[in-house]
Amino acid sequence: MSTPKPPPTPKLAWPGRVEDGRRVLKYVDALSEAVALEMARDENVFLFGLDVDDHKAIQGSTRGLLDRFGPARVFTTPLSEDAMTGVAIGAAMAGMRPIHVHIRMDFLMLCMNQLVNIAAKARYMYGGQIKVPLVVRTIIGKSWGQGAQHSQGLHSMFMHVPGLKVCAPSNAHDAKGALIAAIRDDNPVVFVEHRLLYATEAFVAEAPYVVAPGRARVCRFGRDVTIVGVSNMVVEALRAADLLKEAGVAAEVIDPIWLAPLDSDTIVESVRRTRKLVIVDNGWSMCGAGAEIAARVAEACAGEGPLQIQRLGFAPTPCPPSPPLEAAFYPNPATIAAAAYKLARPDAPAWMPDAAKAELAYQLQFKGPF
Amino acid sequence: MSTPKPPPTPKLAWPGRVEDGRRVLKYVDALSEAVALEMARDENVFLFGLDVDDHKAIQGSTRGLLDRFGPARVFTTPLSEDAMTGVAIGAAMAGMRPIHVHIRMDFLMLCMNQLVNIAAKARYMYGGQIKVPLVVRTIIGKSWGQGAQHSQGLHSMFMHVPGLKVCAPSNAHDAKGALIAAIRDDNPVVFVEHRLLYATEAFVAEAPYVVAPGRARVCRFGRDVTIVGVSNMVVEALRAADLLKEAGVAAEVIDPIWLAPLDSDTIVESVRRTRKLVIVDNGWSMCGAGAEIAARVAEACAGEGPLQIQRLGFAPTPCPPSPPLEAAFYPNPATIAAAAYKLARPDAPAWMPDAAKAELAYQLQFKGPF
Amino acid sequence: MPAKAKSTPKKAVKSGASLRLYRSLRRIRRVEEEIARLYPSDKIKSPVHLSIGQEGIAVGVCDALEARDAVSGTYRGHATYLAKGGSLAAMMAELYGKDTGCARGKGGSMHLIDMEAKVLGTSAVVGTTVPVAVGYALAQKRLKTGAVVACFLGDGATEEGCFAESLNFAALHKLPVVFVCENNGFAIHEPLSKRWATDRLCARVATYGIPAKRFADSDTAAIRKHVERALLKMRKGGGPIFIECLTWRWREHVGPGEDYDAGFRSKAMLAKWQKKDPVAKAAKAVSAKQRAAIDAEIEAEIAAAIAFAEASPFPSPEELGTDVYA
Amino acid sequence: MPAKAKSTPKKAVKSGASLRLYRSLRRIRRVEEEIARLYPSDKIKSPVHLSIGQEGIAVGVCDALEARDAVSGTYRGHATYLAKGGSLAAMMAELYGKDTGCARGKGGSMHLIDMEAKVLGTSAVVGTTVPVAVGYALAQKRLKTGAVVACFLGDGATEEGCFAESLNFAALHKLPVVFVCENNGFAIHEPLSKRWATDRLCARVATYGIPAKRFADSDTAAIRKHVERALLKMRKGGGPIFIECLTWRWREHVGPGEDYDAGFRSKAMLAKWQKKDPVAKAAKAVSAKQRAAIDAEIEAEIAAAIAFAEASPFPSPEELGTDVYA
Ligand SMILES: Cc1ncc(C[n+]2csc(CCOP(=O)(O)OP(=O)(O)O)c2C)c(N)n1
Ligand SMILES: Cc1ncc(C[n+]2csc(CCOP(=O)(O)OP(=O)(O)O)c2C)c(N)n1
Ligand SMILES: [Mg+2]
Ligand SMILES: [Mg+2]
Repeated sequence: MSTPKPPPTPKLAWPGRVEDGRRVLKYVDALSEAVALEMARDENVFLFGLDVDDHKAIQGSTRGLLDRFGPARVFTTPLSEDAMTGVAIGAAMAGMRPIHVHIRMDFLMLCMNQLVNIAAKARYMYGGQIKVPLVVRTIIGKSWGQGAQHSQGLHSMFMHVPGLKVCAPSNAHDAKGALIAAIRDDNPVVFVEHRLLYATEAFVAEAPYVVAPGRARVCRFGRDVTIVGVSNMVVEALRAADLLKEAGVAAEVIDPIWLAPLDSDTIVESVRRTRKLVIVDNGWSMCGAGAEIAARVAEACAGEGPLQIQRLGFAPTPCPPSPPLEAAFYPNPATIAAAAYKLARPDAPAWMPDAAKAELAYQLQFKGPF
Repeated sequence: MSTPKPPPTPKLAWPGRVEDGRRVLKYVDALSEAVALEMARDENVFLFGLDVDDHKAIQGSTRGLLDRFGPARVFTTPLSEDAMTGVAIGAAMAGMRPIHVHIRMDFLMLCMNQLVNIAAKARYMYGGQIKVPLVVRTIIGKSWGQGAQHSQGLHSMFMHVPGLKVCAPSNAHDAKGALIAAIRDDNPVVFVEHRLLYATEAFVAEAPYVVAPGRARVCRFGRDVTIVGVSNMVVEALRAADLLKEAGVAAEVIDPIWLAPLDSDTIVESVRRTRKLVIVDNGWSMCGAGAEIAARVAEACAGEGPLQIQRLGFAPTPCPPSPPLEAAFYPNPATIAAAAYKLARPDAPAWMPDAAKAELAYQLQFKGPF
Repeated sequence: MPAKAKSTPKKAVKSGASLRLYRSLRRIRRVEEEIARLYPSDKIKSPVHLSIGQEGIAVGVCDALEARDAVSGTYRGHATYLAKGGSLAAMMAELYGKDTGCARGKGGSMHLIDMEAKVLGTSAVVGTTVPVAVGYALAQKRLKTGAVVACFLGDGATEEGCFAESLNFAALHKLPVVFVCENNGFAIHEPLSKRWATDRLCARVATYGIPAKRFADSDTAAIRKHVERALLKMRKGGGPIFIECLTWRWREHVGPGEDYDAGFRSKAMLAKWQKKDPVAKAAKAVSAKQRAAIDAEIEAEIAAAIAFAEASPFPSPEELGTDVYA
Repeated sequence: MPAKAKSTPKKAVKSGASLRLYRSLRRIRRVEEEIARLYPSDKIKSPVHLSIGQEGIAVGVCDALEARDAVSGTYRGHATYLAKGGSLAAMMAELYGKDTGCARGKGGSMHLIDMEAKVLGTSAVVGTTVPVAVGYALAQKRLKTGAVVACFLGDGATEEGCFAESLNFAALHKLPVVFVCENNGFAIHEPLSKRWATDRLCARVATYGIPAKRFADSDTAAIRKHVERALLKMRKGGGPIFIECLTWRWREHVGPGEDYDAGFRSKAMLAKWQKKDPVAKAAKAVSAKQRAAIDAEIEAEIAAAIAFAEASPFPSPEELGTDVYA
């Protein structure tokens, strides 16, 4: 319930704030900036979905778009996720480039038939006659008692299906570049955001740029253990790496950015050196993104010698709203650091970082460098 | 278009045929027998879903049930998979035990919201006040040009979600026992059948029995390589084991039967001995059942020494109907055997079994022993 | 309201009905006002969707129900839950995330449930409870309990495909369901004009063979009377009915405050609807003395419920893993 | 059928229309009869859902369309595909699973497509093409192509929630869609009575503000005329229309044969509908000589298409991995 400000002047780029002579932008603003740039560039791009045009503007991530591009290109829909997904697919088949927004990833369960049975397969089963350049923007919710149906990270279901691409940027820089890449991609892309990342800041260039599919990033180098984070868990993993550093363990942190296609080569290359891998998913482990990464690493280099792998993710339960339960449900910098320490120092006594230092990492700004 | 026979006398058990003094029954009949026994035992069990009551009786798997139990307990529905899943859940919450049948697994994409957001979470998010004893019977289609939307094995999506159980029996004996277990289970169970298994036979006791969740079966013992099959791929894996035997390789073949909860201990125990694992899924590999099994094995015993893992599954494409493409889409006994041979004999020249011997395995009857 | 065919004798007494309606309306209003008051303290650990202004619908419908009947509400479900007799203390503890909550701290405000009072669990995914309620009604028919299910849904929920699917199935099988659409004209901040091709909802529902009636100002007593009468037929196998109740959400979509400054709907409309305030209307049917007594009782109950919630422990961390499976 | 407002001059000639309709109907009928004849040879590598008996609907609708307009059919889509001008040879090759098929052997009978002829891809999951067609129409409106989309669906598809969602959206946005329900009374073997609470489908659709009309015997010319007129308004932004065409599937649900011996529907009904056979009816409007010429052309085209399909190569195994992504 914030007091509404007068609508911002329609602009393509946000001012952000300047640090070291470079622009620092929030994740949430990087998202709308990416869409604004692409909508200005290509008349065929449009953005729709429940509530994209209201004053809250999908937690701010569609802010300014209605003013800039008008209600014909930025519009809400009835509560009809299934058909609206079909509508997006049909418009894409006709040559447009829809961006369909869902304020919570949980609602994608209503869209599975269209996404899995049509969008993913259309190009193939129609013999290459059409393409489906569709972006499905979707936000993982977290914290503060939202509960079981407003918290899910269901990206692995989409990774499972050939024909879909999946992206889960962990910072503002990637959010902008990957969203531009997704909009320009000729395939359906499930674009997974995380609510708690919205306020995080990074250096973000004003001009359009792409963070292309299939390229992971090594965010931090280290030789003792490899930590792969997914979505906001990259931020948690970086915090864990800080804690580990204090304990004398050098962690390498990798952000896949795009989950499908998945650049496992970068991960495998790292694990070949460290022989130790912790994967921290922002979702359930069973058949999750972490399972895929673990399997690929095991296939690629397990024959070469001992290798240690540990997956972390949501507890295998629905997400409970009660604070003490919710705290135990998610991996956090302390549990990540402790798991990584155990692999890196198998013979040392178990170590758990100082609780105060291990708080949720979202205040920690990740600005690059890229 | 077969000439309809007069409706069979309503019976609880099918005659089957007798071999070695024991009854041999088809998978398809084992399914209807399991349901008949449970419906007779418990008034609260009912069976519904599109076409369960017509003369084709879901490829025969609901044969006799309408006659035996009448249209109040065996009935078709409108084409409304989403709401019908909700109806099943609501009836289950009221103390009934619905069995909801889908002739193709692909249609479950229309049910995801109810299954993932309600059925899986209801007990937990309602603090244990209710339970959802629901069975969702669903059949994987295969072969003969059915194409992209009539062929999917999407079990891993359900394995991913805490609160659901998933079962995929590979033979008539397990089909009966696991279906009875599923009906008696107080949780939602996604029961995954395979069309090509329907005609396969096994020894099936006439009395009710359960094949309980969480217990894998070692179908064949061997010390050179472990092969885990999922659903009908167990049959293919057994055929591959025969081929491997001729090449001097002793394969251990494991059938998880239940995919969630997954008895990975039995698999890990086997791989601890063989150090070589081939997983053959009846679905896509990425974030699939095979990824989970590979990850668990890698977590459990990779640190102990070299280990080799190889996943096989659907090609990472939609399923094409054209025969030569479809043939390349699926793992088969030859590709399974070749992959296992490569792990078991890393230094030997690549080996591929005789094509004629490596035909699809469905004519091969798997009758036990259990 | 004729006395005929009601088993509970208290319902035969007209002044009894007035007292009951006032008590229920006032209690719900006051509970939600207290929730709004407490909210900034951050003791409540769950997003709250208040039904202040809309209470007359739940109270009117639920007063016509019997104990054996069930209700199915939405995430905006405090009114439904309380009107049907859900435990206030357990609800309050649930909002606090406490172990004594109706869902043991594993649900939150959007997942209220009280199976003893036959309040089915509510859901945060719009529309999902509609077919579940229909399935619950199917079971009532099969089990011959004679019970009916009142299924509450918002105007937004009618746009979900499962609503149409549920209507067809309920009508086809003549299931005992009272569909209650609480049409407050908005889904979050989006007006009907951006979501509905026409507003002929009742006409559409009627094409399924479901008697459908719109209540333009959602008068509590009128709704109660209509449902009470319809249940006579429904309990004899008459099949579902539908009512569309126009109403107004006084507060913001989620949270304790108002949202008129956001500009998407006018405060003049609030004023218009406040003139139809169901609590004020019900108060008029009750003497000042009776009101004072009821109000005092209510305040005491609410204070006790809050005290209970505050004093209750959080679930222990091991509870994380329980009740995933039955 | 007045000539006004049609851009294609051939449509102005009445006898031209008769010839066209006959040619199209007869051609579709004969193609499907040939498919049925070939089927037992196992050369066709895909389940086929024949529309024999129902062709009048697709032909009537498509004859009113222009080249720029699109059609969206179902897995029972041979008639729609051919009536709109989809390539026969490419369709036949697709049934054979050949590389020259309209989907290059990666679709099969249930996934016909011909974007050059503006035949959108068909789907094996009932109802899924309905919102896709609506989205395609949304794009036509945005892109100002002036084109409309004829969206075919079965009676069963109307039970899927996405049908209701699609109607609402199409009406809300006044999209150029002709919804065509081919109501053959059955979904596989299940009659309407087990699936529909009432048969007031047109009345229901009308509540969205969509003009809806039922054709009780699906006369080709009557459908054609109705659609042609409606398009004048639709092309000016008039929004969608709906027609429900009662019809009869002569053959079994899937496969080449009949299914009357299964006992779920009567052969007497077939006889009744055969009296309304659209092909026979259209033949009457054409002289014997014209018929003979057309028939000969059709037979030659079909024979050539089959020969083409048979002679075409299967896709090479490397094709398995192409076109997964664009
Ligand atoms: C399936 C689904 N889509 C979208 C949302 C987001 N959402 C939450 S409440 C709401 C509005 C629902 O409106 P209505 O049904 O009229 O109920 P009201 O809030 O007005 O009581 C929406 C769109 C959701 N929770 N579930
Ligand atoms: C979503 C979905 N549910 C069920 C099926 C199985 N199925 C295939 S065709 C069919 C009947 C559809 O009936 P209708 O829409 O009337 O079309 P018709 O076959 O009569 O032309 C059904 C139920 C399916 N393909 N898709
Ligand atoms: Mg509303
Ligand atoms: Mg039909």
